[in-house]
Amino acid sequence: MAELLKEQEETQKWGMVIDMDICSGCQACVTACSMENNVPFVGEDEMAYGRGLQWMRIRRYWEGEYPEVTPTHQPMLCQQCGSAPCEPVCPTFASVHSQEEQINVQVYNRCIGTRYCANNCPFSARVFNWFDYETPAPMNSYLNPDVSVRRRGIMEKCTFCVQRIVHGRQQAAAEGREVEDGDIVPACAQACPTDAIVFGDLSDPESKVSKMSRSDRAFKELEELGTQPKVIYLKGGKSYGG
Amino acid sequence: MAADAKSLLNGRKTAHVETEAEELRKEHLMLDPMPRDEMNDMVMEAMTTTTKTYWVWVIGFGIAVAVLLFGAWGYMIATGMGVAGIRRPIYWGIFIVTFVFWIGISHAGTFVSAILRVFKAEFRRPFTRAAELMTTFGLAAGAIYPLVHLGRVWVFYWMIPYPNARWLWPNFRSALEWDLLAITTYLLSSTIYLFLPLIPDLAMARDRSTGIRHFFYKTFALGWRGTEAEWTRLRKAIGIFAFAIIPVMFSVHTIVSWDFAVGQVAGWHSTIFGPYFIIGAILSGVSAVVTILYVLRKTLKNMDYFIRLEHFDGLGKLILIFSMAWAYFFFNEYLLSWYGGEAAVKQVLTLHATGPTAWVWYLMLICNVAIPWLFLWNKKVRRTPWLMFIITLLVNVGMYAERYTIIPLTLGHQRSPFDWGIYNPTIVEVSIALGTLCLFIFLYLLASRAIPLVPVWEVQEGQMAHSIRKVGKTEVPSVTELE
Amino acid sequence: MKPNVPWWQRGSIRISIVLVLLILVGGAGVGIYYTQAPPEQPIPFPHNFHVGIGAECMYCHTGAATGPSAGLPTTNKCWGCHQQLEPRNENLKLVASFAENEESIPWVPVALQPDFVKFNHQPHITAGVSCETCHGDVASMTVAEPQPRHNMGWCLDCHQKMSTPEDFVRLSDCATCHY
Amino acid sequence: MSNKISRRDFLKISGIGVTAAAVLTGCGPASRYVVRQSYVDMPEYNQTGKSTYYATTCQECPAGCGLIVRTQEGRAIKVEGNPNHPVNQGKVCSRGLTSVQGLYNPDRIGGPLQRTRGDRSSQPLTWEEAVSTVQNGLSNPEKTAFLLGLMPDHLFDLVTEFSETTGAAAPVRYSALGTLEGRATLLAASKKMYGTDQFPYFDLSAADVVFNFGADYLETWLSPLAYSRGYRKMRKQEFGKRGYIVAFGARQSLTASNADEWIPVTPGSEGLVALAIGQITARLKGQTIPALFAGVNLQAAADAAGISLQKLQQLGQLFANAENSLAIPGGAALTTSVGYETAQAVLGLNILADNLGKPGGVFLAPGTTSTASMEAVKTLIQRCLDGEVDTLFIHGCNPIFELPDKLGFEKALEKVKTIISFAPFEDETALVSDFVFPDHTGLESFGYQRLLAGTDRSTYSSIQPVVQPVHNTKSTVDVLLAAAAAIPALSANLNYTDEVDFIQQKISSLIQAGGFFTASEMPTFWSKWLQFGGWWKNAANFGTPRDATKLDLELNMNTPQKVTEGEEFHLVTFSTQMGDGRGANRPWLQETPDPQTTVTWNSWIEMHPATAEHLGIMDDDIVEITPIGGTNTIEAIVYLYPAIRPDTVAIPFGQGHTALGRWAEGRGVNPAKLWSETTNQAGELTISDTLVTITPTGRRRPLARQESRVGVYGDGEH
Repeated sequence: MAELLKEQEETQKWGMVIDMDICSGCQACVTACSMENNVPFVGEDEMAYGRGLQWMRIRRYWEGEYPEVTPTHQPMLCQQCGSAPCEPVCPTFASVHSQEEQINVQVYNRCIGTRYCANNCPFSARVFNWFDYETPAPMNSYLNPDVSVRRRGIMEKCTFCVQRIVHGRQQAAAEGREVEDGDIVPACAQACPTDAIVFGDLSDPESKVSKMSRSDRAFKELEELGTQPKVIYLKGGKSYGG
Repeated sequence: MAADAKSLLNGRKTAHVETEAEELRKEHLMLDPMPRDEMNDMVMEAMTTTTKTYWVWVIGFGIAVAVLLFGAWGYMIATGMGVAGIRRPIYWGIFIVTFVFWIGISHAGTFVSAILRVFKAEFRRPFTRAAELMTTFGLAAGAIYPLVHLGRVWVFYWMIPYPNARWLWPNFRSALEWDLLAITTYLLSSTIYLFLPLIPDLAMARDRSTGIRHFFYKTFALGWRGTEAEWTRLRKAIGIFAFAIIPVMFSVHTIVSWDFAVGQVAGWHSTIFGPYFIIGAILSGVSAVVTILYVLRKTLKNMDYFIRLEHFDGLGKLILIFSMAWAYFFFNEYLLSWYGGEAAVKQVLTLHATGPTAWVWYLMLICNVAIPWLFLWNKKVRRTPWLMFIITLLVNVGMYAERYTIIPLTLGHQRSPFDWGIYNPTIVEVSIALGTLCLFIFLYLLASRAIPLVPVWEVQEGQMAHSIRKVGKTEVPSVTELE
Repeated sequence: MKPNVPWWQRGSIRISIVLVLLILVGGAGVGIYYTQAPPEQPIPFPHNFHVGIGAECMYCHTGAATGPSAGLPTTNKCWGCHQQLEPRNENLKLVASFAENEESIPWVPVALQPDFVKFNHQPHITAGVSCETCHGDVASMTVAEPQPRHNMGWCLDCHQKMSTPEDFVRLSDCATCHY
Repeated sequence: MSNKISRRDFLKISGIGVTAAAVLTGCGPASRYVVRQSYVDMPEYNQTGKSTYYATTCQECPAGCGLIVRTQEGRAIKVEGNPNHPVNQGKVCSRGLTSVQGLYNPDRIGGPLQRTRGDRSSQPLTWEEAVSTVQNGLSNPEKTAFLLGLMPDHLFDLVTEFSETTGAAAPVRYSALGTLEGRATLLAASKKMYGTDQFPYFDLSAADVVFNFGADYLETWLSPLAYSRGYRKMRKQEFGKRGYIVAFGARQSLTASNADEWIPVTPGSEGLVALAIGQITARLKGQTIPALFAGVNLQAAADAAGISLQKLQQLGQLFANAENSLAIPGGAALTTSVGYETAQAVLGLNILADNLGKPGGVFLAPGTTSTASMEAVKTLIQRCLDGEVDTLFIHGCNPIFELPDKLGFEKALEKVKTIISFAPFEDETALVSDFVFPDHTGLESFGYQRLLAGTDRSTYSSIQPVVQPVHNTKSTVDVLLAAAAAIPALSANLNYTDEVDFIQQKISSLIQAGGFFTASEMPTFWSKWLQFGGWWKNAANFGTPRDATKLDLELNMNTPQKVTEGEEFHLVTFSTQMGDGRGANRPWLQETPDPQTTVTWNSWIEMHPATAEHLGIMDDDIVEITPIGGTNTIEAIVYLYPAIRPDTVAIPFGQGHTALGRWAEGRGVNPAKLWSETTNQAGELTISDTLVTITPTGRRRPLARQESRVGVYGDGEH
């Protein structure tokens, strides 16, 4: 067991730290993610039926009773689990672990749409293309050419902006250097007005995420399930500090 | 000849029951032998009599299959899965519910036939064929769903392991992959198991038919002549298959349960799911056998000779036993969750009984437990076919509700309450589900006029072995061990 | 009274079946041929001639060494040389007319990957893969011809042969090409 | 200027570039057959398949954040923040991110139109005809009027120059966003208390205790990204110091929910609370109580606010004992009849806390401002009614949507002979105009934004096109200049060849003004100006406010209006990501959930669950809302919101469009229909004084919310 854990320690790579103490819940990350990743909008009726395709959601719960009531905002996205429940259940390896990046990859063109992975995700982080969603011309002009546009019947989810990871690595290789901390920033972290989202290499003990993940406020969502999430939350709210 | 058989039956009905032997004969098919030719003719007559009403039903169900199943499915393929009511977080809806339901139904056919055959339960003889057909057609109806529920059904073949230029294989760790393999195995073996005992009957039909029927029977009878060597081989083959198919059957439904049990979903992730699903499948399957026997008895000619109250009685007892077993497992599910103490599981199970859709849960318990327990103790109920028909239909409604509780209702209340949802099946989904029911009935309708629904040779074999002997002043039934 | 021949033995039926099969097989064959045939270009550009007089690939397809897309030559790139030449034939006159009207030449790209494959020229050129490895012997083509069997197995095959097992982890990673 | 021409040509060429490959194909085999086009002449800074980045300024709200727009093959792909820009430092909000959906919106107007007022028919015009129409209007300057939005500033500068030259009335600037923020009131109060016309900048980053009276600084207020940065710094101060925020307001906004404490006070009582806190603070500090705070009765203030005296004392202690205390006035607290006094009281608290010009205190954002108050709008309406306006030019503002119905703007327009709208979309105002001469959207145009409430240094943020115009639109500045050029009296004074020339002349003084870059001559300066996304000073040059009043003024602070409990309600209108309503046609803004309620694609009315129970209203019921003393009613869907005073209801602003395209129309309600038209002493609409009654209609419509009602609230339904 210890060996197993050690191995997992060694194999982790990309990670994200979300400081819920300074996350204001403003939803800029949600919009940024959607605009970066060609996430289609689905309209009011589909949103009302729980079919929004946001890869990232801010989970908002209320705490306390009036007048001490206050919401908690928790950005929820694919946790890029080290031992992901979505991966073994996919019959075609469309949901598969990237050995290089140590993230969960969704290979759109291999997906046949069993939706098993989505059932099995305890974070409800996966979304399904129920239809072919239209982006009426000329609005399709802004679609990001680095990200595949998904057609109907395909699962999708947060990729940690893998297109930026690949691009960042190729850029570094072309310049003949290693990828440095801060080279690669996913769209959500880039937009976050309070810099609550930090992305980086967990295998590098000196990286910003590694340092932050060692905070005593750090916790992982549903850690008891043993999925080894790569998204680390820093406990926030009024209980902390002061 | 046909007229004779009929008059014979009518005569039996009106005949005054005088002796104990008469009573035994009336009760037990095995003790009520009939000349071979007459019996053959009765079966042939049942098979070849087609009324106008029959054709109306066939055409009606054919159209229903085309529209409800393939029409709706085609519409869904062209538009997208969104026309079904599934949503985040309930990604599996009544497609999978109905899939599990059909696989369950298909279970009992084999169970009734193979287990009873292995244990030499003599009362099985007249209805093994009907049960086996139910297995095959139930599987055919069920096996459509793994395709129907795919988002991109046009690439379903990626699940099949075949060497390709992409260096890609399917994921053998996935329960869905096991499903694919298990179901195809089961479909193949149950079809063979259906076919083997059919051969002598097909040969019988071949000898009594002309035209296209003759060609059809000739082809499928594989040149059966009824020599002793053929009989020996056939008995051996059936014997092997009857034994072999039982583990296949158990494993298939265990594997279907693994679709859920290997998942991380609270309320699914349970070691009890394997046997729980098997018991549930047998309960629903045996009930379905009774339902079908009732319908056959009502609609098919000469069937009240073959299918008697003793069969309803016997199957009724089985249903009662399995209803109790099911209730035990149901209770166990709660016991385990209580023992395991996982909050999420507890929450899901509580919400089943108290949530906005609690009526499904109560429907399940009433149909699966309350009704069989209240009624099936009573011999009179068990021997009243129309009551049995209603009760068994209700049991299957209850079993459908069970699967509905396990799949969409469990998925709707997982670990993230922010995302909880309620699932509303849409007309397209319901249409496809009804479509497979129509397909099942349609196939059965066709089969009822194409193959002998009663394994004539088995009945005759049984009747040869049974006799009524006079011991002192009483008459007792006796069985000679065959072979 | 018709002779009692089963329907499957009738000549007309048999001939129809054969015909249907022929049409299916032939149609498939023609379809495959058309996907592999080079598309019609606005100017039947003679690659063989240009390579023959010593033009480097990257003179016209400038992006290959620095970016994902090699790019197709702009009108002014052609015209840069050709304005010094007499438009001897129809093709050269076409070039001249495009240049005079300041129109882009609607080249039809031939070596295209599907949308879900993110191919990047730059690392391949850096790794020393020659253009011919993938694009065929351009020196013997007039218009560019599509190369057969450019599928995933082909990519992986080459990645495996050209890399160490450690590098192959990255080079066979789904996320390297699909996102 | 040659520079400019080559730049435009480039944009034209690159626009021809590769047609959208990803667009046509989806994740399927079809992409093999996408036809790509090559360039005629590829610019050397461009390459097929590689992105080019342009710096520009966000035109979605007046905050003026710097953007870097990623373009590829002539298409704007993604909006990112400009890391060097002093306002947002690389960050960007939902509204900015969706500006490409405005650029490529299919409902944009394709070219100049002549239209019939009130219906949707229109005839296309040429730009020559359009310019001559504008020229007719400009040739009679006394009879013209300009109604402009809060951005862009260069257009405002040009029109101001025009009015100064000709003696025409000064342009009126209006935006509902300004009203919701309480801009005019804040400015007037700042002038009164700090003696200057500048926006105060509240330095959250080093504050210990912040008392926020209604400012939604994390959502839309003044410069949300700059304040978000301040909020972050405040939470992450040295030695683990985290700061303590107290938010006052009847409704808990996103900003208030990120505070450490939310004090639900009656709308309109914020000023009294501020005065009371001032009095307690002064007393605790052992000072003589200044006249400003002396008059207030603590018990009366607590009663009016609906909080306990004990709580008030606690808050006073908190404010008094902190090292760096800061008080911020804004939003709903200022849009009441006592808003002006409230703002003075809160700004006075800062004087009392002695934080002016100190870290964690109040500074003055560089640059003077030009926000018009509602009084100017009222004057404009009166001019129209008096027949003094022949030609009304409307740009960047949608008054029919943004102004209260009671003001009668629509009626006044009937007296105007020619209404010319420059809206790029067919909005409500364009529908009642005679001409629409569509301007470029923000990502296609040149310009600058000068007034930035969120910077610490003098900044001119440059706007430049990142793609060539998608439609046959024309910059309004160019139209005006072209029209002016044909009028001899004007052309002599407005001697600019075109928009770029105008901008260059305006910014030429910056070349030697100590910015972080300089240049020897304009072309170089211009290229850097475009490259860096503007010009700003090397170092912070905050102004320090001074105590202009010595806190010796006395305020006549009325107590807030009384409502009959359970029958009448205060109506709070709050701003959302829709901003002043122009965001409603961005599908991703519609689909991005509201942070507090997770509702999408609609508007709602927030109501305390206890109130709803009292009225017999369930979640998702449709209710009719009637203003007291008014006849306009609107219908909205109820959201049971636990964080609002039971005597208050709240409606978001921005939805309820009757025009503006397929995603905006017929969606939600516009609370401006209910607003009262009265103004406070600073000339601000007193929208938060609106009182309403609620009547259930018996109908329901589930809101498209992301949350699960069962999961979050334990309701019986989802």
